Amino acid sequence: MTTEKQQETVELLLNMGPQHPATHGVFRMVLWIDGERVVDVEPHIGYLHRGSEKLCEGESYAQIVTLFDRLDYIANFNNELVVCRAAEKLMGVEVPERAQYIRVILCELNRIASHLLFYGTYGLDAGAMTPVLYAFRERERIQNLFEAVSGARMMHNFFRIGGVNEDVPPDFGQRVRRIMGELRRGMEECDRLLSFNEIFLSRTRGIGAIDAETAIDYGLTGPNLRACGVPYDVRKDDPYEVYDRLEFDVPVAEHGDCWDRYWLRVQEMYQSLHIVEQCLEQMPEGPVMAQLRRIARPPKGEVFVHCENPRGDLGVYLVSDGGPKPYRVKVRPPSFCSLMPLKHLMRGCYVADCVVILGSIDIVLGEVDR
Amino acid sequence: MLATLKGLVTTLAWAFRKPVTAQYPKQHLPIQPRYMGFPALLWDDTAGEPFCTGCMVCVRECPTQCMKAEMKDNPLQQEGKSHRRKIIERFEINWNRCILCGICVEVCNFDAIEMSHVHELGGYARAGSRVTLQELLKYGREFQERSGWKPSNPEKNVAGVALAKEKEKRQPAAAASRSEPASSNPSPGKES
Amino acid sequence: MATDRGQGGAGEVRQPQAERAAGHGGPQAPAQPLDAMGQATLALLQRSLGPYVVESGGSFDQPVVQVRPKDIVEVCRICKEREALDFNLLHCLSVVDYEEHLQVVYHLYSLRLKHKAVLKVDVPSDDPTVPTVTPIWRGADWYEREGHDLFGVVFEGHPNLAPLLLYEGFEGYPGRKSFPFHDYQEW
Amino acid sequence: MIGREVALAAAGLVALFVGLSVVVLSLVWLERKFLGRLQGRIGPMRVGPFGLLQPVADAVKLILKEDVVPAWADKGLFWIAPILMFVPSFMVWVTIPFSRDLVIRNLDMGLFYFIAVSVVSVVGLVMAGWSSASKYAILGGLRSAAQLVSYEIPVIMAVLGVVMLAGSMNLLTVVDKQASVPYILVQPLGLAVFLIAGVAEVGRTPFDIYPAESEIVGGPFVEYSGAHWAIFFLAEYINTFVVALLVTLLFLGGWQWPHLPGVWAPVVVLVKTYLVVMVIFWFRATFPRLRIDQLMAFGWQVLIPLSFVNIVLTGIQLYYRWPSWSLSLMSLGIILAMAYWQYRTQTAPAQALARSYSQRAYSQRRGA
Repeated sequence: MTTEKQQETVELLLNMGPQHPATHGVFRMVLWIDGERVVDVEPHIGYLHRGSEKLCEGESYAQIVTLFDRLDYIANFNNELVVCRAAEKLMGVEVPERAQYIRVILCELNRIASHLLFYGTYGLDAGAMTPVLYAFRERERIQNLFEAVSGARMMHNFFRIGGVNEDVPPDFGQRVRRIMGELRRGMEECDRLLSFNEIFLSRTRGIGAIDAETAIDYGLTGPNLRACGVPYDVRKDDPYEVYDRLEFDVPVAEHGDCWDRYWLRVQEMYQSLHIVEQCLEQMPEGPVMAQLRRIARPPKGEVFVHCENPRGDLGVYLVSDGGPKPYRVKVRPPSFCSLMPLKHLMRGCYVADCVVILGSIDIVLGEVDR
Repeated sequence: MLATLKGLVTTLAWAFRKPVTAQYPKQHLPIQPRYMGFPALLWDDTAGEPFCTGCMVCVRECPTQCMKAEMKDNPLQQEGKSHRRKIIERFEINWNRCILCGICVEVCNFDAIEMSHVHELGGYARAGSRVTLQELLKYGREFQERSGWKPSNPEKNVAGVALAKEKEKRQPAAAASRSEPASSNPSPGKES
Repeated sequence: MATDRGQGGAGEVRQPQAERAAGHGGPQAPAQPLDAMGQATLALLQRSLGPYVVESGGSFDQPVVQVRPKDIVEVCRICKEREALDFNLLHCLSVVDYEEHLQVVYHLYSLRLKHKAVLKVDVPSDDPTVPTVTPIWRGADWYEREGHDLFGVVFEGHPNLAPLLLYEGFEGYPGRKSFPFHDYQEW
Repeated sequence: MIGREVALAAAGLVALFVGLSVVVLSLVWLERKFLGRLQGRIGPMRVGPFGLLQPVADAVKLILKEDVVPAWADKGLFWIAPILMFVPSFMVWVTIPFSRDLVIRNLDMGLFYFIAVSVVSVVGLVMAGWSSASKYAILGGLRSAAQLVSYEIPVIMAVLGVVMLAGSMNLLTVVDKQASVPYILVQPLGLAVFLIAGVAEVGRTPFDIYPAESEIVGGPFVEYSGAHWAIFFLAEYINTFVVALLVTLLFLGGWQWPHLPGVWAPVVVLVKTYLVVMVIFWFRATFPRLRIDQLMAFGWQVLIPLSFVNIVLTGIQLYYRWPSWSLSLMSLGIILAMAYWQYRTQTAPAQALARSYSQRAYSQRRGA
């Protein structure tokens, strides 16, 4: 009876990445789409795999810090901190208090820089082109400060096992206070431009929602988990450095959608400013480096240390055999975990939402692929 | 609607403010004093030779293996103008591989290497970034002149001071009477 | 220069590693004893896991429990579901190559009770097979794929053990100590 | 007689082409410069004084660039598509006046002609998307078809409101009727609908759904390069300019400016038009992009009903011969009501949510 050609609709296979302006690096996802709807998605990573973990096995403890700089290349100080803390814990080193305060200040400033970058790129993902320029303008102030402190704008290699490389410049406090005022103004401007913009709200509210249980199941941490209503923050729950002496809020949202994740990060920036303020007040004088042998040789043993990165809970599993080089280093990258529920987040959304969702979980491919 | 208007005002306000852009090749933003550019070798004026003795510690500690060094016996030391027994003969840094971590500076015992402020490497040849001893010393000199660099351990590393001290140890009276330490005086050195 | 490094540097290091590794195996002598919370958790773990525990110990804040590969799924299920343990976050899943055997290490964390635990499983290097824990924590998915990719550990029952970080058809397991790195040269 | 007319028309066309090229170059420069300033940058600076020659340099570069055709492309359609997009945007100009005398051909059905011709460009976009043999391009082409067709309706309806007021489809008459009061004061709702729909018609932010760089990387244009891409580019800027020009003519009183001799008419039109263009650029600097379904929903559920309301209100005002300010009041009322409704349904809940989040974090700290 049916003589006419049978017609059928097939899903279109859309290859997004690794060269795509909105995949934040060399991330690739294969989308099966039905019209504009995403039926399924398969993420592919590994395009930036440099074997950092393996490289660590052939490098001395001092050299490893440079490798960790390059994991999450947006939040270098936070990464340096975690590997230094791992070695210090294994060696039982007591870090001088001043060094701890310096570390916290730099890490929190780095968190602001990282979240500003998120803010900018997220605006870009949503199609607004100005936020990224405003955010970079503000970020520039922080980078300049980093340059004055560590000599490098991004790959600092400033933290050492047992402290920091050298004391901050004499005008450090003054400079930080000055840029903090500027940053606050800049952040408020960013807030005004994007946060409650109607189009932005309609693009992000209710999109890519994930509930707390699933999020924990997938191992999400950091702002992505807090957006679901779980107030898990390593700085509070497993305090390190001097965080237990500082007073700050952990912003927690509820719905776990894109806008919540965005909003949390914006709020975290203000909290970080608050932390930096307190640190500047409390910072004592004194040495910035513990008395150590020149070549670090942690005793045999193993340790797992985790810190709150801008992207979540960054952990390092360090196995030492007592030699000058670690036996095994395993990194627990928060972005890696954030990517796992991608299928869950993206199924059934629009193609345009894919970009917004991927932007909202704020991945750094250097850390995902290591 | 309200937020939309706020956003419009925010962007429009910038039309009346001064742009933040710096016109790069015409206008260079100031470099911070601690800025870590590419590593360069420093020059010891008191002896007229580089500080570097070619001890290879930087070569070994470099995370990216971007350096190569060879040492030789120091002729100036035999002449008594320097306290360095060995001196660098060939040194090469591949700046393309350098990651500007500063570990070489940290491990150097002779104040011989320093992160200079050189950072603009544009060129047409890939091998152009393989920098030889002569160039490294040139960049180092520029850095020394511009930044007023001071050696961290002059007694040990600056030839003039070290020789004077050596002499002081050997013949305290003579050293005290002579004001000019190193260059004018052919010291007996190590031959005794 | 790359060649220099490959033959000199890495070669030098590789020799002593075999001896160095010999000291490893199972939970090691702790560098520092367990802290109070860790001891409490360890006691809890020993009580709950009872028959499954092969060896236990720990250092710093990490109580370590060694179990047999075939028991790991059951142990993980208990860890997650028992109210007193409630390890709802799989913090990290790593594979460590101790040359004579591979070790799969599970770092667990409880968001509610804020305690940690480490589970360890030893598998032979020539036939590394561990049951998957993806049904318990979906977050184990990519960790296990990575472990398979870099170390060749087969996680039985894993829905998709396709290469994650390496490309399709990559030969060998680059995470292992025996992988010949000095054969590779960059430019 | 006929010969003279043809010659005149031909001269007009040549002048128009040259003029349009200048306009496009100026628009490119203006956009980059103005966007730069809004974003705290300085925009092009290097080529010529204030970077004035930058668009020229760009144009030269584009023309000299290799024109790549994808191997799988449908070559015929691939070449025709840019032309199909360019020609209508060029044809529109036949009836657009810069002053009472400066017009190629003053048609009585000018507005009708404009609407009829401008719809054609969607064919070019769909063709470009289809023939590129790229999935991104196809998505872009389909998006553009949906978007342009649905936003055509509010444009027509908003224009109809003006036509009712003026009682003519002749653009000259429409402008003449605004001698005392420009229609922006009479029909703010009509202007809002026309501007929004017009921006959507030309695919500019926040309605740049079909080029959407961060999603489908340029949509229908993704496979084009060199001169053919330049033609798309040209057409797009001309379309933007046309929309701004129509806003000027229909709502801002065209060349009408109190106490200014008629010689200044083209200047007045151009100044007004460039101001409108800058507003469009300003939107681009501020807004994120809508999603395709939101775009369609906004078009069909908000803009089209609003444009009908506009027509009905105009009709009532005309029928009962109420004073024209009554129409302005009604229009403004509708706009304010829409804004309030939007605030209540979207902004207020989000703000409340944000407040509750902050409070929760704060109380958590207190509690702990």
